Amino acid sequence: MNSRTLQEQTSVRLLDRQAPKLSIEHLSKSYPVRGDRHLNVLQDINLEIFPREFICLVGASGCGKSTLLNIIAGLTPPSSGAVLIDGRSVTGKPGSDRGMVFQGYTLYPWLTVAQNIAFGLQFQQMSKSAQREKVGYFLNVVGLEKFANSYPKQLSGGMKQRVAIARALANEPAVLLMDEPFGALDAQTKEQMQEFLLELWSKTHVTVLMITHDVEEAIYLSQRVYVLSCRPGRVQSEILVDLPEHRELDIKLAPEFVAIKRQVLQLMRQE
Amino acid sequence: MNSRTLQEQTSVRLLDRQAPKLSIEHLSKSYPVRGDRHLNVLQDINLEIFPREFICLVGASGCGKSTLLNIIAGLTPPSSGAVLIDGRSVTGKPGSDRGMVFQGYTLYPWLTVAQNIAFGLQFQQMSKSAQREKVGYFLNVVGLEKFANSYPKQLSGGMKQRVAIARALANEPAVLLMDEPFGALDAQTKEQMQEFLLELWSKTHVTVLMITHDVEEAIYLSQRVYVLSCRPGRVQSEILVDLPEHRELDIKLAPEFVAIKRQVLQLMRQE
Amino acid sequence: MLESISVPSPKPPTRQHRYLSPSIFWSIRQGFPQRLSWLLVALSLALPLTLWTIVSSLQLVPPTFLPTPLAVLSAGLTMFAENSLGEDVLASCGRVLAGFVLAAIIGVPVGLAIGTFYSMDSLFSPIVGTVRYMPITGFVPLIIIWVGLGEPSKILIITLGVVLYNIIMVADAVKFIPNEMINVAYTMGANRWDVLWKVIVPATFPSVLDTLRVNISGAWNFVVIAELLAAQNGLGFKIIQAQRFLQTDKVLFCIVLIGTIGLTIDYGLKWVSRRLTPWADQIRH
Amino acid sequence: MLESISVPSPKPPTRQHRYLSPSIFWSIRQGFPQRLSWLLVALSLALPLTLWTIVSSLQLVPPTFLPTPLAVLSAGLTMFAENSLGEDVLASCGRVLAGFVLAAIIGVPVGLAIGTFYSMDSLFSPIVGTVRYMPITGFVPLIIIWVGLGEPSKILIITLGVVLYNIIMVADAVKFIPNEMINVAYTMGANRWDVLWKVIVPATFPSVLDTLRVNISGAWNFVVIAELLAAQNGLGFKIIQAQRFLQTDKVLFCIVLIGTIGLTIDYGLKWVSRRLTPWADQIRH
Amino acid sequence: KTNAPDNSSAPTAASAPLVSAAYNWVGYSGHYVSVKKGLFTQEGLNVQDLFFQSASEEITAVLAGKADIAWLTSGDAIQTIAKDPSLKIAYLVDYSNGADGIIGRNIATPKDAKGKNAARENVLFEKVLLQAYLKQGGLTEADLKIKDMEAGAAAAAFGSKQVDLAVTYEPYLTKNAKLGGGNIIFSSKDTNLIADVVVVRDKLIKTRSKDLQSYFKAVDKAVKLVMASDPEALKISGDKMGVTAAEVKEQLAGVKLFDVAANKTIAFDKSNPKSLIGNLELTTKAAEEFKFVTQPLKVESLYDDSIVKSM
Ligand SMILES: Nc1ncnc2c1ncn2[C@@H]1O[C@H](COP(=O)(O)OP(=O)(O)OP(=O)(O)O)[C@@H](O)[C@H]1O
Ligand SMILES: Nc1ncnc2c1ncn2[C@@H]1O[C@H](COP(=O)(O)OP(=O)(O)OP(=O)(O)O)[C@@H](O)[C@H]1O
Ligand SMILES: O=C([O-])O
Ligand SMILES: [Mg+2]
Ligand SMILES: [Mg+2]
Repeated sequence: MNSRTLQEQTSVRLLDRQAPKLSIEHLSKSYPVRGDRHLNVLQDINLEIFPREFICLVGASGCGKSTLLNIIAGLTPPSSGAVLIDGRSVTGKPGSDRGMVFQGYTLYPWLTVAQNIAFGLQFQQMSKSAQREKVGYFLNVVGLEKFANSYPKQLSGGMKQRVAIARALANEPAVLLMDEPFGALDAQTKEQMQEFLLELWSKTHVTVLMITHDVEEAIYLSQRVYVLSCRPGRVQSEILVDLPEHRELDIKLAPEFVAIKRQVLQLMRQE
Repeated sequence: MNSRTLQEQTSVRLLDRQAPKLSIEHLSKSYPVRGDRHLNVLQDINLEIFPREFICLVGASGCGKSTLLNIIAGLTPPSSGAVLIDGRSVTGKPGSDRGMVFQGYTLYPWLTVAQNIAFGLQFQQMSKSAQREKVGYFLNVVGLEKFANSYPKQLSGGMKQRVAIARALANEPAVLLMDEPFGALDAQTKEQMQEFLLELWSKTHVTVLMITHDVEEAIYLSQRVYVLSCRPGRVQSEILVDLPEHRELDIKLAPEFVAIKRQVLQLMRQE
Repeated sequence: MLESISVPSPKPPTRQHRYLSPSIFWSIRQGFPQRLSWLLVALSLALPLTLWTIVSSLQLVPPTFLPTPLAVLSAGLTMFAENSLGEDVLASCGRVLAGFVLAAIIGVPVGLAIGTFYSMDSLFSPIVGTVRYMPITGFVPLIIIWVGLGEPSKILIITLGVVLYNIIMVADAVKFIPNEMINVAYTMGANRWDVLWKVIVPATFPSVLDTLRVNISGAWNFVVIAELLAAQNGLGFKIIQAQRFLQTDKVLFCIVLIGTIGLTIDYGLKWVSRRLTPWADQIRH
Repeated sequence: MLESISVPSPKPPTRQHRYLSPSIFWSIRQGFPQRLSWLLVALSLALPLTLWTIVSSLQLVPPTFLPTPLAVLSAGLTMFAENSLGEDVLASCGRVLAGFVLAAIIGVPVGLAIGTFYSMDSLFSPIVGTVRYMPITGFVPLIIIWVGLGEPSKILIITLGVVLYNIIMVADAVKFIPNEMINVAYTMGANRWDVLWKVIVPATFPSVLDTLRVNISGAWNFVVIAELLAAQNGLGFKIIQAQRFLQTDKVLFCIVLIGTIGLTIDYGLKWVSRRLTPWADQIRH
Repeated sequence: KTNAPDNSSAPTAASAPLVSAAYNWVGYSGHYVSVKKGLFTQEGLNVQDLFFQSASEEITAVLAGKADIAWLTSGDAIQTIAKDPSLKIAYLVDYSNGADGIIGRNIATPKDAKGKNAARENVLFEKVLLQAYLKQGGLTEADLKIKDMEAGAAAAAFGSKQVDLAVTYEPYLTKNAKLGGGNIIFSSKDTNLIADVVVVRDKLIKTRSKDLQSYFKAVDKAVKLVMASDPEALKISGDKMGVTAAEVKEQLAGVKLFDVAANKTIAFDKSNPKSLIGNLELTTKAAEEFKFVTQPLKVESLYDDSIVKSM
């Protein structure tokens, strides 16, 4: 069985003797609603992500996934609990260590595609030519060389999201947080981006936490999948993806893969 | 072989002796770009959709799918060509016969969820109580009864898109145009929405043209899939989905289904 | 479609990360302690008052030109007690209200029309753009001839002074409505009239409230010009009158009184705006 | 999670559909023929001129108050030829420019600070909100004492008259920046200073240009008050002078001249704004 | 109604009110008191009071036909009549008697003014005053560096030592002379350089002479009360101008008021060196000289003394 309780999981990891890259401790979030009532969006979330792990988070719409990612990024203050990077609390403190790709389009309309991708680079001491090179590389990665000098308003929805992904990647965060980054992509681009992301991840030190509603994508990309339950959002279960680290696209047809997929879908339907 | 040229397809349809609900004739669209050059986004698009058909349109990101849908809806004027509904030209003339669900979120922030869903109803001579009933029904359909009186800013991304879908459906268009409507939904809600859409479609007279990047979704839902090629956007091929009209979710695992899927993916990779 | 992808060699793990250091005072759109806010508000009002007290007490400026706050206050109390300043306040408030309401009733619809329809833009913009620059004082003789010397002429001056700003600012606000919001309405059978009423009007509503808040101070500026016209009372009247006899204390009291009324209106309108648009992003607190 | 779904019985196929009837004149954000636009612009300027000609020619109003356009024009030509009106135009333009540039240099940064930081809002808003309502004429004696009678005092009056509007309108514009734009910057290592310069400044740039366009007309309104102060030339000076001599033709010529200058500024700034923000949604044409 | 019926004053008082305009100047106390004490009503007149803050709005109102009777300086009156010759000066209200003047710093004789910075408003009565002063030293305005500004601003400019000479009036005169470290170097005391008058429509003089007689009868009563420092009259005047009764009394020291009798004996008596005619001749000449009027004016066409003479 691949599904375990958090208790078990933690003990397994302790044996690994590795310190988590990102850990979330007793995190809760509630929003005030009309009257004096509160909407509990997240309740006592605990999770740990280890260096170089690729983790996916799945859960029904509106169960608090984006809220959780925003809190991890330090953009939304939690009602209680803490977010730690390398053991250091970064609760409510955003930084370049946690890069983020947002659910909506968040390109700067006054910058061209190339300038958008270079946005984060200006905060590092990086020469103009190094910036240009990096931007060129990532333009190539997302297949938008021809649109380097276009403004966002001239792009399609999917193209915008590709630029947003390139922008986050170019900034080399320690943890990459992604909120349904491929939601707006066509099947083909999506698969290419998935492959690219896997390749990038396997060659670099980046740790990834990604929200997706595509279970297949979650399994294909990650080592572990967290399933969030709804109202209030809690970590319902955790699935270990026991697949070889190096994966090809056709692994999606493998029986192990399908078995894990069935299991995740079952868990999601349980509640 | 399910793939045919447009020529063949037309002749088959002519045998059906049925007039198309929606037809697009020699449609082209180009945008002016810097200098005197033009970006040809769509070139000589011809397609016909027959009453009660469910058609999906797939294609790479940025190949002009949204542009095509906007032209069909009458919102963007084509550079040349015509859009006909029941043989009548509606080029550049939007109307309630072609309902549309946009790619981005387009809820009215000043209206509650219930009021957003009721938006189109006020333009029909419909009593308040009939409106309330209809809104209640569609709130139920998209699972947002509890949020009837919430404002859009209080909803998650997926929830917003569900409201947008409910709003378009409640308005009972003759042709429903959808631009990646389930792109932001979680797997489970997405499947439920797919099932619901199929059920709704089979029981009503609505004709559907839907853009999706999920090939599985396209096949599951539609009778025909159009594949758009890129730069400029043309109808590259058309795939007839030879599956029973009444479909269950598990059809996605059937060998016929997988065969069609493989075929579509192949066609998309061809270019 | 995508180019073949090759991944760069692993980056050196030396990448220096930058964090946003928490700050209460310099926070942007994050919570701000209500107490600190009140403190700063108090400071902001106390500082100029203190400065005034010092400059006037040390007589760095002759008292004829800058009396002490105390002198101003006592002059004000005398005016209330003996010169029925209350009536002046009411009279000016009435004129400002009437002139401003008229400027809103005319300015908001015309502004919406200009912002919405290109034809109305072509038709009205040149004249609005031209007249806006013309000093109102130049029209006073024509106003006297056509409207006379009663209340209507005073109200008209205030209206004329404000209405063009209302128009141009409301028209600008319409530009910020995303096209999709309008398009959605068309696909649900709305005609242009519906779009105007059901989309453009509610979408610009917060901006219109903002515009009115900005421009009501203009109405108060024009009340002084308006009350040059055969007025028997009003705060502007009192200011000009006191200026004539070098009663700087009275002038300053009336000015401070207008400022106080303004501050009340400002905070009142901000509150009303928050109340009327619960759906808008509440950026603060 | 979703409720069990039951589909309603098929609707009667009688659903009446509504279409958007095409319209050129009433089009919203669709193309508008350039020719029709010029026609409407011409109409908009010709209509008031015709009305003026009729009313003045028929002497419905005594010529002392409303001379004919021809009389005004000839008075204007005389002023140019004999009273060196050209110098007045230059003098006033210089004052307006100086005063307005100063008001922009102060107003835009302060407005951005107020819109961005809640602390600055608490600190500045009360005083800006109060002073904005105060009639500038009340401060004239203090300005004479402190700044004197030269050009600086005139420029100061113009600046004071406009700067508070700049501040409040720029501060309002900052509110419209979506939170996500700011948040993205944080996650890429930007600090608040970076956010201010790399996000808030460029994001508000079009609104700032709009604000300056709206408020430059205010600067022209205040030039009349400014030139009450020991001016020897200027269009405002000429207006006041002509008013004292009851030379309505000269007054009207100066006013129309200011309006024309204004119209030029307006269209010029719109053009500049389109040029400087190619990335913004071009809503028309 | 006390008057006998007269052909020339056909309209009854009740049917056609007289619209009478004034602004805030202590010399016009007679107007304020007549209105407030109901003296006009006692004379059977229906007088509608228009109160302005400055002469320019009042002049506009008169020219626009919104006022029948207007209290103005003689300079303003001349300019107004030049625009509308159907207006006539019918009554002398006051001479400035020290209330207007020139303050100067380090200026002992008029000759010392040469080349100095001077502030004055570009209105006739101030120019006449300055002209009279400079003439003593053989100078004209052209010998000074003139800054054109309103009287209050001119005083402030002198008070803050930005000009060496300023033409202004009370209370600015005394206060700013001290502030600016100078003194009053010239004043209207014992001159007829600055006069205030009542302007009436010609048609009114012809058709409603009886009403006008009643009007000036009321004014006469009020002026006498003011001259006698009647506390109630001083209070009324103070309320109108926003000052105390005591301040009114102080200001009155700077003007010489005229009742009907003085109008008969001094104002319209050409032979009197202090007559209004003398003032009008001086002012008219200045108006032409300074191009305040475009066409030459005949002094005789400016006034109509028939009403006061008939009383
Ligand atoms: N206003 C515009 N000016 C110039 N080019 C434009 C404009 N709008 C769209 N385009 C171009 O048209 C092409 C098609 O855009 P469209 O939005 O239709 O793509 P799409 O197929 O819907 O893509 P996606 O799946 O990513 O949403 C893109 O290449 C885009 O760059
Ligand atoms: N500002 C707010 N005020 C009140 N409730 C809010 C607010 N923002 C979010 N919520 C609520 O929090 C819940 C979680 O929202 P969130 O955006 O995190 O969901 P999600 O899991 O990302 O959904 P999706 O998959 O649809 O994007 C939703 O029920 C939403 O209604
Ligand atoms: O009004 C006068 O100053 O005389
Ligand atoms: Mg989300
Ligand atoms: Mg699209």
